[in-house]
Amino acid sequence: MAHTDTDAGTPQSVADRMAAEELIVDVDGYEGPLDVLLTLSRTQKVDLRQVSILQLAEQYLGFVEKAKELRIELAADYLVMAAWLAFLKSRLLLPPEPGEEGPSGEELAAHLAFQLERLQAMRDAAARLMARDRIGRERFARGITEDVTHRKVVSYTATLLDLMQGYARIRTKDEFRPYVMDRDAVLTLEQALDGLRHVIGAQVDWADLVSFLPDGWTADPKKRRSATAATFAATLELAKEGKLELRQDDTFAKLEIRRRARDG
Amino acid sequence: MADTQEESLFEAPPLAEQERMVEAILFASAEPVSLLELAKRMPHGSSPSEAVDLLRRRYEGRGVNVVKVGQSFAIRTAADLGFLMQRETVETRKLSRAAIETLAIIAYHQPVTRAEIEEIRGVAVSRGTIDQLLELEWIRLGRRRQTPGRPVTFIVTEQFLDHFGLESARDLPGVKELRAAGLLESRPAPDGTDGSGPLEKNEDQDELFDEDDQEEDATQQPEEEQ
Amino acid sequence: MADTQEESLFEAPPLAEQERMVEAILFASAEPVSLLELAKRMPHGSSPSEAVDLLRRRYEGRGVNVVKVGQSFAIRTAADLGFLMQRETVETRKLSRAAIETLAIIAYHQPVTRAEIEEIRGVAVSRGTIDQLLELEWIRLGRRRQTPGRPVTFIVTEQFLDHFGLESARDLPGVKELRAAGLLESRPAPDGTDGSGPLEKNEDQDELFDEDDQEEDATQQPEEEQ
Repeated sequence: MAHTDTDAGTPQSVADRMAAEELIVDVDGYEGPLDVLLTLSRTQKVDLRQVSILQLAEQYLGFVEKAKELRIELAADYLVMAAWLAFLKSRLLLPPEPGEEGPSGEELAAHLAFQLERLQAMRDAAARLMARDRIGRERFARGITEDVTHRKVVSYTATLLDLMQGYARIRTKDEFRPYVMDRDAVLTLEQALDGLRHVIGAQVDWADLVSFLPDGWTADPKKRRSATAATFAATLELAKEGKLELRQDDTFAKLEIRRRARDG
Repeated sequence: MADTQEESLFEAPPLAEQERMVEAILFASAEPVSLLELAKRMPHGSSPSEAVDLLRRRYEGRGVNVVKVGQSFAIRTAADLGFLMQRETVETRKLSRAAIETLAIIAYHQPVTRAEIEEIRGVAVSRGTIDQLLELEWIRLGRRRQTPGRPVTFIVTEQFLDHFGLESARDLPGVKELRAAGLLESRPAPDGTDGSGPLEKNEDQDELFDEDDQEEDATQQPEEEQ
Repeated sequence: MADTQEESLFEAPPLAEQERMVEAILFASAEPVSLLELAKRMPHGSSPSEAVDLLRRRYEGRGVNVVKVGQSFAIRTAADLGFLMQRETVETRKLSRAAIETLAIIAYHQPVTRAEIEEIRGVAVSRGTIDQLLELEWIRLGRRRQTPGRPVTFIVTEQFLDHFGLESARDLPGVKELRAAGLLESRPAPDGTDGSGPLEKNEDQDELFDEDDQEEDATQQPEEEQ
C-alpha cells in the first residue's frame, strides 16, 4: 500500500482507491474490462440491479488512471472501455442536446448493467454446476463393463423360382456352346460324291438326279435342299472326271444322269 | 423372413423378464444406453421404457441408482456414497475459469455462437478453451445460426448431462429463474454493436429446451441446413 | 459428511446401509473386491461379509448377480442374459448361382452323388458349395450308393421343403412344366425327351447368343469351371 496519494477532489472513497489498487496489482488476473467492472461493482455493496453505472464509470476511470501512474501497460481493450465509459459518463451527466442521434445515456447504462448482471449470473451458474455431484467424484459409473459384441449373421435366401431357373439353366447348358455352322442338315460334297460313286457304275439308263439323294435326306425340305445341291455338285465333279453324263431338256426341267460308256 | 417369423411366433417376454434384461444391459455399460438401443437388443415386442421405469423404482434409495440422461439411461452410484470410492478415475485436467464459464454459458444459452460467448464474457474466447471442452465431449457443434456468416453454434452433450447428473438442459440449476430474469437473452447493445436479434435466438433456445427436439437435434448434421 | 464418518468410527452404520455401500463399491470397481478391501473402505465396525451376503441374496434371480471370484466379489451379468451383450445384425444374401444350381440338381435328382452333380452341371462342384448347403440344412447325406467306392449321396431336407413351400421334392415342376412356364428354352433336352423340331432349334441358338445370356455367364465363378 505504498501509493496512497491521490488527486485532490477525487470523488473516490479510500476503500474504492484501495480496491482499485488491488485490481492493479493483479491486473493480469482479470479477464478483460468487463471482469474488472464486475469486480469494481462489488465495492458498491448493492444488488447488481441497483448498481450505479455512473459511479462504476468513475471507479473504472480511476483504475485506469492509477495504472498509468504506476506505469502499468494496460491492454488496448481496457483503454477502449475507459474511453467508452468517459463518453457514457458525459452522456449521463449532461442533458441531451436537442436533435441528438443515438441511444441515450440511460439506455447505454442499462445495457452495461444488464451485461454485468448476466456475467455474474453465468459465474454463479458455473459455480453451482461445478459443485454438483459429478461423475468420478461423487457418482461413479460401472467399473466392469461388458462390450457389446457385434455379430453379423448372414442369412442366405433363394426362392423356388431361383431354384427352377437354376435347374432350367443347367438343362439348357449343353446347347450353349460356341457358334459353329450346324452341319447335321448339310450333305457335304464329299458325302454326295461318295454315295454317287457307289451307285453310278450300275446306272446305264438316264435317271432323275433326285433319285440319287441318300436315304433320309428327302423328307425334310432343308435336308433335301442341301442333299440336292451336294449331289448336283457331285455329278458335275464326276462328269468332269468323265464318269457320267447329264442332260436337261429344258430350263427347270429335271436333270438326268447316267453312266458314261467307257468306249464313248 | 426368419425375423418376421420370430416376431409372429414368439411373444415378448414378461415385463419382469424385460426388467432383468434392462438391468443387465445398463449394468454392462459405462455409458448411458438409449431406449432405441435397448429396443434393438431386447427381444421383439419388448417395451424398454416400461421396463426401465420398473427398474428405476426398484433402485430408488439403493447404493446404485438408475438415472435418466437425455434420452438415455445409466446406472450410477448414489452420490452420498462417493466417499467410499477410490478416485481411480484420472482427474480431468483442471479446467480454467475461462473454460468453466464458457461451459456454463454454452449450457445455459445453447445454442450459442462464439461471438455470443465473447459478448457475455466481455473477452475473446481462446481456441484452446473451446477445444478443451470439445475434447471432454461436454460440448459439440449445434445447428448453424441462420444469420449472416452462418456462424456455428455450440450445445452441450449427453456426456455433459451425465457428468453433472442432469436429465436434460432444462434441469440446469436455476435455469428457470435466470430465464425469468431475462438473463439468458442476448439483448442487442443500444448502440448497435451487437448484431444478434433476441427474438430469433429465443426461438432457437425454446426448441432446444424441448425434450423431443433434443433428440432430433442430435441427429441433425450442421451442414444439412441450407 | 465428515461428521458421519467420524461417528462411524464408533458405531457401524446399519446393515442395510452397509449393503448399499457394498453395492456401490462392487458396481464401481474395475476388479472384483475382496472382503478385506471392503472392510478397509467401509466405516469401522462394518461387517462386509454380512453385507455381501444380503446383497447376494437381493440379486438372486436378477439381471445381474453378485458372484464370488476367488476370494473376491463382483457383480456380473446373469448367465442366461449373455445373449444381450451381442448385437446381431442379420444380413440377407442371395445364394450364389453355383449353390442354387447344385441345390436344384439335388432336389431334382436326389439321391445324387457329387460326381453326378458335376456331370449334370458340367463343372466341378466346390467343397464350399456343398458345405454351405449342408450348413443351411437344406441338404443332408442320403444313403451311400451301392456302386464301387460307395459314394455318399445328397438329398434335400424338411427345412428345404419348408423354405421353398413344397410338400415333397416330387412337387417340383418337371422339365415340361418348366418349359411351359417359359423357364426352359424350348430346345430339346439332351436326353431327347422332347420332340420339338430342328427348325425351332436354330432359332433357339440365336436366342442363346443374346446379351443376357452372355452376361449371366460372366457371373459364373471361375473356380467352378472345370
